[in-house]
Amino acid sequence: MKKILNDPNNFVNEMLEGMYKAHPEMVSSVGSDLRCLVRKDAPVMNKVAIATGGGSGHLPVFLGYVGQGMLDGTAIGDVFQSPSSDQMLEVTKRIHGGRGVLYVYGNYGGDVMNFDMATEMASLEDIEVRTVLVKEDVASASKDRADTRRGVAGMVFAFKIAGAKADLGASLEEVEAATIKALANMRTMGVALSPCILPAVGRPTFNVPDGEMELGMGIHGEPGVRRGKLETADQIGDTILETISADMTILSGDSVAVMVNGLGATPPEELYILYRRVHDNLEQLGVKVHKAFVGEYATSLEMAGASITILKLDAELQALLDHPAHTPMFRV
Amino acid sequence: MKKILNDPNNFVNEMLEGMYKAHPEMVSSVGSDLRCLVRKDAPVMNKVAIATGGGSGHLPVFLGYVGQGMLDGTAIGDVFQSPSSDQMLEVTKRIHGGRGVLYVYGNYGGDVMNFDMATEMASLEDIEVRTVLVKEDVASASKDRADTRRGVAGMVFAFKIAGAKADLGASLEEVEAATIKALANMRTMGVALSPCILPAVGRPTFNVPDGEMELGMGIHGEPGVRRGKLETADQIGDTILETISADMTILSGDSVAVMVNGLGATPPEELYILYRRVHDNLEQLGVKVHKAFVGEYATSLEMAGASITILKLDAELQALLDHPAHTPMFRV
Amino acid sequence: MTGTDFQAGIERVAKKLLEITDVLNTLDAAMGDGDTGVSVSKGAQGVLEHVTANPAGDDIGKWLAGVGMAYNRVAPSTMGALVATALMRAGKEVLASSSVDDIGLAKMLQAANVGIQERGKAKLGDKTLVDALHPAAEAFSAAINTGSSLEDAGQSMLEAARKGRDAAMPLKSMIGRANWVGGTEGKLDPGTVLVVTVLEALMRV
Amino acid sequence: MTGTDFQAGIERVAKKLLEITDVLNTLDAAMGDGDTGVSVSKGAQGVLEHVTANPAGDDIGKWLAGVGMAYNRVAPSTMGALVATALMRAGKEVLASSSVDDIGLAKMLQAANVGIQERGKAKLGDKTLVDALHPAAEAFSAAINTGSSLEDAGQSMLEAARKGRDAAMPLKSMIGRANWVGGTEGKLDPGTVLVVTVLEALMRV
Ligand SMILES: Nc1ncnc2c1ncn2[C@@H]1O[C@H](COP(=O)(O)OP(=O)(O)O)[C@@H](O)[C@H]1O
Ligand SMILES: Nc1ncnc2c1ncn2[C@@H]1O[C@H](COP(=O)(O)OP(=O)(O)O)[C@@H](O)[C@H]1O
Ligand SMILES: [Mg+2]
Ligand SMILES: [Mg+2]
Ligand SMILES: [Mg+2]
Ligand SMILES: [Mg+2]
Repeated sequence: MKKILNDPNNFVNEMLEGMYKAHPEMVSSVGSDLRCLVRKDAPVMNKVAIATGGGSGHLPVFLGYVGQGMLDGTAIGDVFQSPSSDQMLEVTKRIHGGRGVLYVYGNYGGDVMNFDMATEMASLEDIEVRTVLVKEDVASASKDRADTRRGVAGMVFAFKIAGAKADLGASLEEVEAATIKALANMRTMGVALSPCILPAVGRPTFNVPDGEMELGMGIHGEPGVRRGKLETADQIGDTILETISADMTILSGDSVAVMVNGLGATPPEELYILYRRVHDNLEQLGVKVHKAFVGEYATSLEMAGASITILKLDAELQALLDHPAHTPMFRV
Repeated sequence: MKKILNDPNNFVNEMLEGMYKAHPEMVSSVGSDLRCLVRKDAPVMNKVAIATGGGSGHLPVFLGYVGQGMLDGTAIGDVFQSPSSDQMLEVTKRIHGGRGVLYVYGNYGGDVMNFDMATEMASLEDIEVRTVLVKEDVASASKDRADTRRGVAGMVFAFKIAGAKADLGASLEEVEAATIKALANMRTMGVALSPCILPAVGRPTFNVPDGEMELGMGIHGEPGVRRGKLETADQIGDTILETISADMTILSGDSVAVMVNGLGATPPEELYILYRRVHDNLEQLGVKVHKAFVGEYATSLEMAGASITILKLDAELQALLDHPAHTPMFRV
Repeated sequence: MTGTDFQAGIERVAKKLLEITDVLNTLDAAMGDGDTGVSVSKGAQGVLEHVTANPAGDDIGKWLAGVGMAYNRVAPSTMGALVATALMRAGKEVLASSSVDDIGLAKMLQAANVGIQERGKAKLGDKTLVDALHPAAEAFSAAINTGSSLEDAGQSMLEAARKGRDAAMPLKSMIGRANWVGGTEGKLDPGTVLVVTVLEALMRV
Repeated sequence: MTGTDFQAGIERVAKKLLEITDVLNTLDAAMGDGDTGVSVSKGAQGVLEHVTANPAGDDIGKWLAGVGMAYNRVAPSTMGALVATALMRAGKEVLASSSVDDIGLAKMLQAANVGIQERGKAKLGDKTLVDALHPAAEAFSAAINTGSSLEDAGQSMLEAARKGRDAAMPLKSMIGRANWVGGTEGKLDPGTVLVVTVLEALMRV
């Protein structure tokens, strides 16, 4: 194991302690529960609050995006494990600024069940909660089962859109609608080249042999659409873009945002090589890239690989994407 | 090899193409030589220009820091190889805004020789060039041979300080003096847990066995001070901070900036665990952390490991560190 | 049944679960991520601590809901949400009651069953703990409603749970993490084993 | 010697270097990063293309400086900077000249030697190409200055270079990448081998 750790059982809590110490001006915990992390200035009154949550191991997701113009708070669990509904409720109560709370998170069983429980409990406290599930991973299910798809890096775009809309003073319905629109116009697909190692486990929970890749593999090792020989960057970019545009119409004249996201161990150099091809392909289709995001936005510990997300923009989404944001690990 | 690549020989050029396509509003090349990358708005007239350069494979170093408030331009070579003096000269000519150019780069043989040649050629073109070498890696040589030390992640702080001072309209002498002051107050030390693979070579050029670490190893695999069993995050943090404070006095009441830098494959979670310890130790010494930088700032492809940089701040350095910067991969 | 009886039952279940954590881990490793036992042991331990600090009293319903939330707090994720939901829904049936009769017990088991299905959205045949729990709850209600003794109704319940567990074995996992993993056919689902164990502990088998 | 002679000499050197790239790589692999041959072959090829497109003319000095810059452009890094410096400094000695006599040649070799030492800051005994080049330049100058023929002076030069190369073999590398690698004692430094090869090619050995 190639990890800089103390007791693996303290991985999440010590990481959190580091975060609070590094960004004291931006984030704080709800009471003494480090796993409930909110904006320092929460609750922001008269603003719809945006909350998310899920397992640890995906930094900057989720904690890195808590701040002005993005998330108001998040509850996080052990590595790749849901937090409890209690924790979600605590975050919800703390960030509620009187205009309701929007839950935006990835479509994973444990997370959904716990957020649903938190929603029920919040309603007992007279806090209106709505939920938008992120499920933009085209590789995780066919189009007719699109409702069962997973949420991956597109989550970050969803946080950005929801956070900006809320920051502009929109109502809960309006924030929800903008986020739903963003998700309807967004698709992601990834490729994994190596597994990651859970600190408490100490060895990979799945495997990708050297020289092979798994196209469409999920960020916890969920199987993808094809295991095979490692292809070139251009082939990978072509396949992913083809799969995405078979699932969502992208037309000449469209304006898009592109995210080429590293899963952890893949260097930025390779992400730029991948972006190059995606950019060229889009240009050939007559599609304009309004903004490119190349880097690590949603990771799986030290997994090697990358994902590509395309978000089609209309005037509203473009303005929301460009709206300022200031968080520990993201800045517009 | 776990890499997303096309022809390994095109690694650098395709990465560059990706960068220009992703950040067209921020950077452009000098003529058709992609390896000479400058601010889109170069030359900025009546401002001292800051230039750097060196081998590829260290993103965000160097390209990611070209932009407002940091670097005016950079010449880069093949992976871990110096660019040519010609290229450095081209960058120098293009960014010169009439008030001289400061070269700020790491103390590596090939880079020094080529920058020195470029300096001689620039003087023939009546461009005044001064040089500040970054050599803050305490592990690379003993204090009595401090002049032979390597430059590593502290480079980023040096770019920031030089760039801010120049942005504020200072003269070449003043920018040089501020940068020299920053370097006198800065030390770095790192630990490597796994090697990296040069794309054109296809296998590691050095090795760190599983479960071992090399304390003080350089970012190209230069040997460090001790190879041994992988220690805990707290032990690593303690050792590095002790080594740094044995080399540079850090006193109660001092204010510092801290950078915990990932070398490539080490996840942000682990960097925060390391930061936690460094923060606590500094606090115990009565030292205030003015600002913490936790993330990937200077990498070695997919090497696992991290480095810690301490920069002691006076009022001037603190203001320069906080001065706005806006580049493709860094934002203040 | 009084609060004391309920607390004793919960403690029996928790202790029994602690004994089978290795079995659950092994079963889950073959078709999921190998952590069912880890998570269940965290939950069971948390429950034991919770009930020691908060013994059952006059309001069985509220107390049970508290036990569920305690489980979810220490062991969230899928199983934690399902257990908490089951206990809260069962508790809701007997809010403010200090004792529960056999009909009440049947209603509680059905409420837990329905709650888990609403929460987890798993259908019969998806190869989850529902495949054991649903027939068990049905059998127990049917027996109680037709006048069987608690003992007899419990036996039918256990039989139904075991049959459900075994009937799910040849199936393919359709939901949860096991859904990602190939080759689940022919393997025992840890959730069904857990249900049988819980019911056995309640029945002191 | 005229520009044509210089061009012929440069071409002989470049072709000879292309023949020993594998040897250089192997030597560098044992004590550096294994790329001396890669870099030298890039440089030699670039030089051959450059001199074909830009044949030597009336200004030998300027022409040589151009060849040096061409080498540095295609193969920068350590060796590229050293080669470029050597050729530019040698050229500076004969700027605007269309022919060079023996004393001029000695001055050129000395200028290259001094330039490389100024550029690279390696001292004698640091186990670099300086250990071969320095004694060679000294021997050549001494011979020419005491009236030896070009042929005889060249022979002393070659002998001194070979002796320098061999004398450096038992030493420990003190500078450059080889300085990072342990166990360099007893191994041939690729840079010294390169110097001997260059001088041999100039002498048509
Ligand atoms: N949606 C669901 N509804 C009911 N039971 C489920 C559901 N998803 C999973 N399960 C049950 O949970 C068990 C796995 O539990 P556990 O290992 O704790 O969860 P995880 O999948 O989060 O690792 C499975 O054997 C299955 O019986
Ligand atoms: N500072 C220096 N001065 C003179 N020669 C040097 C210096 N550094 C390295 N060398 C020579 O360069 C050779 C290695 O060249 P090469 O492999 O191209 O360089 P790199 O170290 O950049 O890989 C060494 O064998 C040595 O003779
Ligand atoms: Mg990483
Ligand atoms: Mg990385
Ligand atoms: Mg499991
Ligand atoms: Mg070499």
